[in-house]
Amino acid sequence: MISLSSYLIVSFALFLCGIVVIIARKNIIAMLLGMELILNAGALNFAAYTRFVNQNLDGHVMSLFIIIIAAAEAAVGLAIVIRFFQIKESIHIDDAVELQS
Amino acid sequence: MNDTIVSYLAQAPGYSLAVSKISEILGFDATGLVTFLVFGIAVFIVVNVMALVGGLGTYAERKISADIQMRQGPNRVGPYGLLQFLADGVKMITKEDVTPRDADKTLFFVAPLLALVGVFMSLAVIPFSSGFTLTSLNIGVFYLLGVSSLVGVAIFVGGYASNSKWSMLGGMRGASQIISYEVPVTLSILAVVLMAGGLSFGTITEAQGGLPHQWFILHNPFSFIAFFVLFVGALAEANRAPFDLPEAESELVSGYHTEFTGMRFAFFALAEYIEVFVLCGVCAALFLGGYNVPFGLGSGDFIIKNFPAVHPMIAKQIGNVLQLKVFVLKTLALYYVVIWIRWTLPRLRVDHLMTLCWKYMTPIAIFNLVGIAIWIYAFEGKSMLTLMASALSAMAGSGGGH
Amino acid sequence: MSHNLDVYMPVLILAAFAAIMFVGALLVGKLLRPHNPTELKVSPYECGEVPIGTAWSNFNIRFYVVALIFIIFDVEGAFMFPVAAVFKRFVEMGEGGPVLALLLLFISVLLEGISY
Amino acid sequence: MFLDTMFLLSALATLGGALMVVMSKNLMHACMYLLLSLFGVAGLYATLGADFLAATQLVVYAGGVVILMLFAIMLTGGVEEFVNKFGINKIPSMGTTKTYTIGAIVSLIFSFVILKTLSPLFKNYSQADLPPMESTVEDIGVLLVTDHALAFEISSVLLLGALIGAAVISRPRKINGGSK
Repeated sequence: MISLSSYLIVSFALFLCGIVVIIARKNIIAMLLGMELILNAGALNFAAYTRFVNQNLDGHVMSLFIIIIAAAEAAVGLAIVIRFFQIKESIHIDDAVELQS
Repeated sequence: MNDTIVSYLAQAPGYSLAVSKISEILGFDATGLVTFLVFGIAVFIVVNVMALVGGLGTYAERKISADIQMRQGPNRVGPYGLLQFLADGVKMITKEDVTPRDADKTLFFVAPLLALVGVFMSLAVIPFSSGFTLTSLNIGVFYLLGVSSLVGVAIFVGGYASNSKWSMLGGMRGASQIISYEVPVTLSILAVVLMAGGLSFGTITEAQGGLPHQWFILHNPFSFIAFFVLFVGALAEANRAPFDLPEAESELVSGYHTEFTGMRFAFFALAEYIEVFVLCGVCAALFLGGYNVPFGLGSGDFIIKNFPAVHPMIAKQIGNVLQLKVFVLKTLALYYVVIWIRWTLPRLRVDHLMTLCWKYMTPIAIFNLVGIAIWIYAFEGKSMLTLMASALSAMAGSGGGH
Repeated sequence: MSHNLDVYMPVLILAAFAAIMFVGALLVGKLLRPHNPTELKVSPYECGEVPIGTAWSNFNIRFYVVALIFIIFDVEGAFMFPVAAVFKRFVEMGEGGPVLALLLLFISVLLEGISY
Repeated sequence: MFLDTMFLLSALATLGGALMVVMSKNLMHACMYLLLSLFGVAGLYATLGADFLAATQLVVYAGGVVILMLFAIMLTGGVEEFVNKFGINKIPSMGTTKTYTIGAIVSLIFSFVILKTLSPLFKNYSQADLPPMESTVEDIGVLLVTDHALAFEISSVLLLGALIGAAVISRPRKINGGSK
């Protein structure tokens, strides 16, 4: 009953949720939450393909790297948000417009 | 690998028979159902014993502190006040459940639940004996690290949800303390994994032996230090004195659970006491030989060899019970030390706490890790005492030759 | 193969048990305990003083830096666990040297971070 | 049997958490739902036989990222000025109807595109002859020090860079040019 497609559907829905969060939210931290969802969807796909298509574990290693990159991204991203907040006293994305010069 | 209590029971001849009987009666394959039931019963037993241990922990704490301070301690309820924790429980459950006006209601509900779930989930991998382990996941230690970090989230959320300044400060401090002490703990556990060559508690315990010289604590000089790093880190993770800053009653009233009343507070306290037990158990399993019983008593070999009349299955059971006893004994000894430390040492200051963690314990832990890696590489995983013994025998041999 | 998955069953059962226990105790307690909140009782405890403002305010940035270092170490730990698990095997095969070098390189990079 | 149950529970947790991250008006609650969702993903990994990935997910996300998020929320929230009043129920910056509409449209487009291009994939592989699940920790460890050794080392450099970079960015700069 459970096949590759069920995992793909779950991962796809996760990805869509992440997209909606990133687009709909105007709060930088909330957008970072959405980013985490998207990265998770990607890592889940790697693991699912590893299980159902070929059983070598390179996919797992790839997922591991994705998780690590997500953690690093969250660390740096949140640091930027905090720095931004110290300067502008706001974490609204529209206030960050001037970052793109 | 991946031993569970079900796979242990399945070795018994009656198990598959019973399963097939039940399948016949119910008319479908009952393997899954029986597995579920066995797990359910085992979980029920473990949780109740743990709740009892938690309750007795509060009692022991008071009694030992009273002993250290030359007082009487609780002595009214039951013999020697043994039933004090039941009285406390009844008191807790009949207390009014106050939710502060400005609190975040949802998170106020979620926080103790998270703490409880995190601690209970960590119970799943505690190796009580070679047979009675709920599940010996092959990622055991790592899983434990992940699940126990839920408690940090719970403490933070608890502090946040109360919307009280004391709670917030306590929660903030508690979370940062737990996460910073998780670093030396992780590194020390990594050292153990290096020595054992596996992540599951089963592998780690089997890599040690029953007698103290086979334990990892005496494996080499670095692991001796690593044990103390792990123990101190565990103390800090469980918010025990001298690291109980998040709930320093002289500074922060009661820390993150200032605003929690009645059962919610009781669950926080229960989670804390069970966590202390879990961490002591982890220390015992990783460094003190876990459930290993000396002289082959644990696996039943000794009994089988010397008393052939005893059925091997029964001998195995006796061995298992002995293992259980040894494990619990080690854990409780550590538990006693924890309580003893609490009533002996004063509390640290918050900046000292962070300095201790980042400037001393983490470098020491990294140093240990490197040392153990080099040790294993140089001596091919032999322990210090084995090397000494072989050196001694070599010397004796050369001395005899002269 | 579902048999192999059974090892996760106790985890789920324990989590469910914790939730049931918590909710159950709260529900049972609801029947037993008094409930009469007053204005004073539900205000946050500040030693009898009337609280000023909310507690959800700015905090020291140092907490964040601690969390930051922690997460980096956590991730490195996650990376080193599988390597540590196979290290002994490599040593027994007589190929411990390169792995040890890799591990030491990894740890030295980590040490740079902490010394920073 | 149990595989199905576990998959359903995990998928439910994942998708429910993700949906609530989308819907929730409170950043703190959104973070908690994210935690639920990540736990669900860990469960999915477990059903896929990727036990080490599941544990890593727990350790890195439940322990690390979520706490980091919570800290960041606490550090940026609570200033009672214009838009950023977090923790209080009305948070203007959490998105308006307009942005949600745009998000919905974009997600619809995305789903059409992806379903169109990937629909053959959804049918193919069935769970006919899957090997039993094995412990992946050792194999991942071997892979990390053999095939992926370079990536292993580079990732440590990446993490070092992230650590130093983030520490520099978020360092309090009250004293100008202070060494530490």
